[in-house]
Amino acid sequence: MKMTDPSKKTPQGSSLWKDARARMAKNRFAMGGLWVIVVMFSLCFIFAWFCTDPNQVNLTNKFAPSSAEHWFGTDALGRDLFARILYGGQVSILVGLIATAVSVAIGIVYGAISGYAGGKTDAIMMRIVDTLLAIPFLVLVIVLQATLSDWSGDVTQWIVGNFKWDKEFTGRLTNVVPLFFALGLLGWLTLSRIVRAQVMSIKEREFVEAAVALGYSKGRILFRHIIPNVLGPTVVYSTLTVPGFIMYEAILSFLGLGVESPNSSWGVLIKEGANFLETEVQLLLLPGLFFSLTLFSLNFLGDGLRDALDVKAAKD
Amino acid sequence: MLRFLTDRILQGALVLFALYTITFFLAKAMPGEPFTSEKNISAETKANIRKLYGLDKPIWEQYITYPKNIITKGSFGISTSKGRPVIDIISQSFPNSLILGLCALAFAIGIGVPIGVLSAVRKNSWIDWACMAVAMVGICIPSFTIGPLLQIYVAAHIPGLKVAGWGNLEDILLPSFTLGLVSAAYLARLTRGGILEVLSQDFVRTAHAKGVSPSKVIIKHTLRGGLLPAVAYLGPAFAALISGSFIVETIFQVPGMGQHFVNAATTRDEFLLLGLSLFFGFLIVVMNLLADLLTGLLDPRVRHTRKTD
Amino acid sequence: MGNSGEPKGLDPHIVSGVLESNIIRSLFEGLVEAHPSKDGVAMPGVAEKWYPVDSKRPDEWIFELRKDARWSDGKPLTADDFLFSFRRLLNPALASDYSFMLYYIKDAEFYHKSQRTYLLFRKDANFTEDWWATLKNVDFGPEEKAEENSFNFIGLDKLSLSNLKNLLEDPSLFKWPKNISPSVRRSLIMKNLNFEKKERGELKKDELKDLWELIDFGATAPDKHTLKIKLNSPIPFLPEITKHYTWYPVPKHVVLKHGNIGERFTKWTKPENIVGNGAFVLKSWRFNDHIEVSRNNQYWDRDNVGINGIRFLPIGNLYTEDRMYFDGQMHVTYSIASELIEYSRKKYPQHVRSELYLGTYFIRTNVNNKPFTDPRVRLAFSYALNQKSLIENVLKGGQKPASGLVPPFGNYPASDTVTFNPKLARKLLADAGYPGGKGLPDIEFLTTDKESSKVTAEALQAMWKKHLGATIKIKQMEWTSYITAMFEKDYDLAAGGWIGDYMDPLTFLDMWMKGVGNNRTGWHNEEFENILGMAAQTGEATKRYELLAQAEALFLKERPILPVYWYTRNYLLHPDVKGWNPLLLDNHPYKYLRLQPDLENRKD
Amino acid sequence: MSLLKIKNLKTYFHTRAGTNRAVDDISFSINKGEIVGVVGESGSGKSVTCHTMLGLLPQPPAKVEGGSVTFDGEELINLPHSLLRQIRGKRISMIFQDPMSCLNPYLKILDQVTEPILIHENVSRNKAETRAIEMMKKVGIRDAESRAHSYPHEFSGGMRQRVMIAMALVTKPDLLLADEPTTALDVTVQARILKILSDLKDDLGIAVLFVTHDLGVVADIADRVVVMYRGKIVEQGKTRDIFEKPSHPYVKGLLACRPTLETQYQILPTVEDFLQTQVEKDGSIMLSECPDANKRLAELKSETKYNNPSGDTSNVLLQVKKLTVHFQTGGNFLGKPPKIVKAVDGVDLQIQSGQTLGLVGESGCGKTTLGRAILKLQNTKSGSILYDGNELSNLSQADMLHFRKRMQIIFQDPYASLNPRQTIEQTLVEPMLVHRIGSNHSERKDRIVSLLEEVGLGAEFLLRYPHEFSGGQRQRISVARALAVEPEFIVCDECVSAMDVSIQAQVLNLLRELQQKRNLTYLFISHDLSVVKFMSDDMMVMKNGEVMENGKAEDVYKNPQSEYTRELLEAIPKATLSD
Repeated sequence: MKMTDPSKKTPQGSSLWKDARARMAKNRFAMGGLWVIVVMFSLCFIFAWFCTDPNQVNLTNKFAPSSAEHWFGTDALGRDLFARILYGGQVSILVGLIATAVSVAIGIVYGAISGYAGGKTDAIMMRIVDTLLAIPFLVLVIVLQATLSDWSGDVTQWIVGNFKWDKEFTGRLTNVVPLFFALGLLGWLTLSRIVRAQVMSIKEREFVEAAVALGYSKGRILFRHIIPNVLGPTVVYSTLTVPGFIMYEAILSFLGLGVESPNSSWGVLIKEGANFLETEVQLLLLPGLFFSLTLFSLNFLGDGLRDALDVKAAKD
Repeated sequence: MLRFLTDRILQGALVLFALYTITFFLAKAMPGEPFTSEKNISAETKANIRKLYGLDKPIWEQYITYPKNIITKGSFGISTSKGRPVIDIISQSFPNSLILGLCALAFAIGIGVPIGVLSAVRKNSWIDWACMAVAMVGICIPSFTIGPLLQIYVAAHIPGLKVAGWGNLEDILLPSFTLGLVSAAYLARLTRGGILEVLSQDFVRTAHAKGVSPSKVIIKHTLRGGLLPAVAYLGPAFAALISGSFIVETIFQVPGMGQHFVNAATTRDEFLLLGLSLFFGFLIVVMNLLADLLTGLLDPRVRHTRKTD
Repeated sequence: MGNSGEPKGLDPHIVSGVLESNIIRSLFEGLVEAHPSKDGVAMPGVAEKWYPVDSKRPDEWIFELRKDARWSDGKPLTADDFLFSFRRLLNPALASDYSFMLYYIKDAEFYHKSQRTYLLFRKDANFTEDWWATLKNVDFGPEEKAEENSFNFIGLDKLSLSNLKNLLEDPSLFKWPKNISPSVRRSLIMKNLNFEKKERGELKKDELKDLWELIDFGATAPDKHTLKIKLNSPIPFLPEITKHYTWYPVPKHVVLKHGNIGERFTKWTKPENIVGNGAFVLKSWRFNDHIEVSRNNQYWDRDNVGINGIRFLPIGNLYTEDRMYFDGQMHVTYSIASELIEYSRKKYPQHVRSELYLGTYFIRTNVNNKPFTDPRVRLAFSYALNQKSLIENVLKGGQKPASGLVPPFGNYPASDTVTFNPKLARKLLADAGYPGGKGLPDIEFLTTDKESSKVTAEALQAMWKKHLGATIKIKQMEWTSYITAMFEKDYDLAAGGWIGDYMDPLTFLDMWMKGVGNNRTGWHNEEFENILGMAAQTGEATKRYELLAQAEALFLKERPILPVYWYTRNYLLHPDVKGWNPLLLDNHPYKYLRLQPDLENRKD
Repeated sequence: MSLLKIKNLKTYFHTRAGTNRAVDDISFSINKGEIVGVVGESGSGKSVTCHTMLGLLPQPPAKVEGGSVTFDGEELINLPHSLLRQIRGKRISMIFQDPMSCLNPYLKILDQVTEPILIHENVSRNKAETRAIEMMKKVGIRDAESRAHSYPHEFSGGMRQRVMIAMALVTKPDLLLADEPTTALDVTVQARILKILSDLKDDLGIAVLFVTHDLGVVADIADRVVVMYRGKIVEQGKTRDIFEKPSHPYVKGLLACRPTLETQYQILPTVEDFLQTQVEKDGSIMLSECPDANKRLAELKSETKYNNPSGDTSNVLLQVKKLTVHFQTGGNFLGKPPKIVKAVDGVDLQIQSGQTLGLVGESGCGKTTLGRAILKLQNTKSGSILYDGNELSNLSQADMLHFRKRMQIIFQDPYASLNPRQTIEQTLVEPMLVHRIGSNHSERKDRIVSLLEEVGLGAEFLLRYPHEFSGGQRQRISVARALAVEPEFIVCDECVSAMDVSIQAQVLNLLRELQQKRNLTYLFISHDLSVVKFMSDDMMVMKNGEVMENGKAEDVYKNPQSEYTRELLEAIPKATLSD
């Protein structure tokens, strides 16, 4: 007895992701954000290679106004600001995204486990978070700096030695690794709390019990059934953490973790630019513009993604 | 209640101890020592001064001594960089940070919550967009940029408003604003989310059916539930606020506690460091506890009891 | 008045920083005082008159103290207070950073380092000269290098009675210098042992007498108002040294009221207790907020004190400080942020001060690390520095290109060997085997975490790349890590600098001798040290300067450090403030300051 | 003259999926002091009608395309909200289906009941409160004074609904819109609520618009009935007429497909047996009567009771002895001392394979807990669960995994019990993967397709997500999921309770059919006696965790032993008035 439920008409062959894409496409802000980000990426990672050396010091031509060869003018050492912003973008975008990814990964898993296990486990895990929250971050960084900076040097040597990579590039890479380490350690704490709260409510839902009844393993239930359902809010929160990471990177760089001068990053540019407020505002404004533009777009994209993934919202 | 409290207090104690242990060994792991200086200090002097601070003892002994002194003498040691008891430093700087933090919190709530509510009520309108954009700005602009901007473009032009300094009431204005901005932004977002969640629930429709005016629906029926996520966030956030911020304090010349975290670290002032992080840890534990209690007050439903049928 | 940070304390014997000294100078007064406008000229302080006993060989000085010198609590200030202060500063238990400032006084060093063994032996008649000679260079003090808690680590001089007994049983517990025979070794132990037994064997730890009785201290007080100071060697510039706050007197009666002489953490410097002899007294102290001093009515020269008080603000953030100044919140800033110098020059021309300062910014080279083992490389790197361009384009503070190590002052013949000469630089580098920088390893340039030092480093980096083709990796570190790294010689190049403690070339030269804590380059040189030794023994000023200049020349020929520029102090000074004149040591005596009457109500 | 008059009302929803004519040109009216029942399945537009009157619909997507609603001579459509608010809660009140979610969990009961008075009349708070409490007493809330100060979650479902009613009536409105007020309640509670409503109608003289999907309910109280189907009114008239000689095939269907205690059918007739629908190009629908409806009905009736392998207790599949489950509830972290609830208290039961044990009881009686306990989804305190000779009660979750394959459960709410982020294919493949059924993907896929067809769905649904299905379809999917592991024993936990009668009939039939085909054994849990009777061979009545009565289903109905069972039977609304 084939059943045709006339009261509902079901859209043919649609799928979550298809819907999501469709809804995204309808969301003006999200699409706008997407485009800005695409542009940013292509600027920083492609266009950058074609513009002048960002570290070319020219002391006689410092604070030059924008001109044909220096679009954004030059900085305190007469280096091309535009080039520096683009190259800085490489670092900052990577830092922002990777650090976020790392902390999100840890945060979700940790928070999910804590929330799902509940009871004692939960209490212990959350108290651990409290503890980590209270650890003086700077101290951690100094220790890391002391221990990891030599390490990164060795690694660079090793890679260059064995794989014949470009020394410059490798150096930049290995320098940033301890940074991610530090940021990752820091970033996931608050997130895990949020995820935990989400999971707490999700795990009461019947489909979780159904999964138990079907004899699924705890891991499977956690990763296949619970976590996918908490992604939405998590996405939004994590977009909020990106700026924090990028700014931390700046502070860490000054402590010797992260980008090695003369190379730069948005955070560093902004931090340095802030000192020229009275005199050369553009040194703050221009990098600041790129920075916040990217984050805005990222944020709207995040929101869009959340709404797009939200099945309930999709219902009508 | 009692049982719950005792549990949490016990856990808190454990947290603090773990925190102490980690911080202690981290501090030891830092390169250099409290008396490292560019001045030319003789080995004798160093040896003597180490003895003075009990740093000549073997590590494990130091590890035991510190908490012992806290419990027995109530002493957190003497700061090697400031040459005065750690207790003094905290007790003299914390009140300032507390005031600053409270004002910052006031700003955060006063700005964040209304914005959040507004954009939730006007979801997907341009108002919503604008509010969230503002929030985003708050999150994007780091305090070491906001601070100077305020100094140059606000303080310098308004007579009676000092660029920096601490003492008169109006001096609190700028720093607390700077400090509160980020939290305000987060609050705005969280509130928005929370309110939207509640607005989608049936009892809101009931309220409308009763003929409750929209504004009243928000204030009386949705706000309470909508604030829950914000409250959860405020716990640790508040602890962070009142424990001071290095950047804000140095920019606005506030004699707060935040700068000591940094100075203690850079001068290898382990006693101050331990004292501070223990204190901060204590704050976090308490705040989380308060946040949980507050949640309980806001949400009368028992946290979760399995429905029998 | 901006003062950069919160002082560690106000005890002249414990603090060691510039910002503390700024406050202490207002609360205390030394034997002689700085002249408001002339460097190297002493004005009467607590002492009315001072003169060497023998002007040919100025190794003994008389200071005649004024009768009307009082402490701020009204008690008279006598020579005894000075003797007490000296003894306190030198007391090992006090562990003062700056005790070495008194080492010029006879026997001061032995006491401070409590070199028991030496003191026990030096009077010993049946101790023949040659033993004497061998022993003299042996340090029985604690060796940091030695393993934890070994006898060497504690130091023979510091061994307790019980330790000594054990040592007597088994002399091998202490690693003895080669050239000491078992018999000498035994007598060394015995003497120490007996001393411990006799002098303080049965006493309890806290009442242990220190070695004061053993020494005959250079400073004495023939009468209440005369101070006689015998030095180890002739020092024509002793008055200059006594300007330093370590030589200031502390009120014996107050200090002892709050604890005994060797106690570091006593309450005598607490605002409610502190008593000084300076032109001002402490009025209020809000932690990390401000310290305020006001007129001292007990001060002998009270009628000539021009201002009612000073408020010291611990402003760490340069930009904040400058903005506060522009906002009219203060009269004097501690300094100007380099980004703001030009701006200030434009907007507040008559406020900006850039004055030469007795200090040198230089770059240490680690002479144990390739490539800086080779003097030619060091010279090459030095010649490649375009000091002028750096100063004009980056620092903008009117600093002077350092043509030598010692900044020019007085009639000391400043060196002019350090110059910018890229050609020569390249040649030298080529000679050293690195033509055009080929073969140079990556060089690590250590610097601090300040923005300013970052910019400078980047500029230098660029210069070396341009002129020598060297790849420099800048390594920023937070202060203590940076110092530690230098101590452990974990660097190739390291930014550094030195501010003179007193008006004499020696303060820039003696730190490069072997084993001196501040050397940190691993460089040392017999000849250099001999010359300094000779200089130390000559009383005659010009002759002495020649020797020092000779030493400097030698040093620069080797060039273990690359002098970059001579410091200037850039700060903002309100025109209302009168009587504030450039001083190389920046130790402005506050009592000569005046304020326009119509601005009297505004405090510094 | 009629109090409320609805003429040609049209309310459409404009969504991405297209325009949904929720209410399509309907007209009816209510007179003072009259109870009108509006009957229809979910999606028939009955609730939308109510919401439209009070302007409670979210606009967009909803839009009133035409028609008028005049209340006491005043046009409500497009009435400015400020004015509308004066009517809402004052002259027209409304109560909703789910008292759980419709009361504000953050506010005290008293505040919520008092609120309408304070809004609409300027009386002192005290006055308002006393009136509120009076009204609460009226609707049968015992010691209202004290309970008024507690929060909704401290009330049972029935009590909540009473609070809702009190809240609605406290302002003495002229018209009460009751939107499925009893659907979520137990029969006995429902009976009481209905009583209260009809009483109140009499002494307050209010008119009631009673919206429900259950004909049976209105039979008792409504003066007139309006039957809606897909946004249209298919039939309206005096209640008696409707029940005795329904003219429209849909109504006939509705009456027929609802299992009653008297039902003889082995397979329930469905609406489709009576009603043909074809959707025209323009989206409008043609309804027409099946020519051979009566014939079909006859053959269903005549169908002989299929042979259950009953009687021989030799192959007892499940044997439960002295099973006890305790809960700690109310363990409030703000210090309320937790109290022990004996959810299941020493229950014995046994089921032969291939048979169905019906488990009846009201909410809170522990039937669901019992079901969960048997599947070890719930930790038991004591007692033994003997499944096919294996003792389960002391098994760890890990050991239990083997039995998970053989024992399955179908939950009440198919939407909640399906993972919204998984396609139907994923949902169905996963259990097979876990239990290593099917060697490769294609094989599993084939199985799924056949499964779907078995439960009456097509392969084209594989790539869709739960939210794209209707309630009935979802329940079929969860049935399919349960079957995916090829179990022999299934616990059906209220699995049709949330459904419209027509769909309920289909699902019940499906379950039966499957039982025969696969020789399944059911533990069929429900609060609806008639459904249980239809489904089960043996049945068992629970109350407060204890067994009141059990035996052959027929016997239990014929002559119930326990007082409680009798009470339950009483409470069941008669589907027909005649007998």
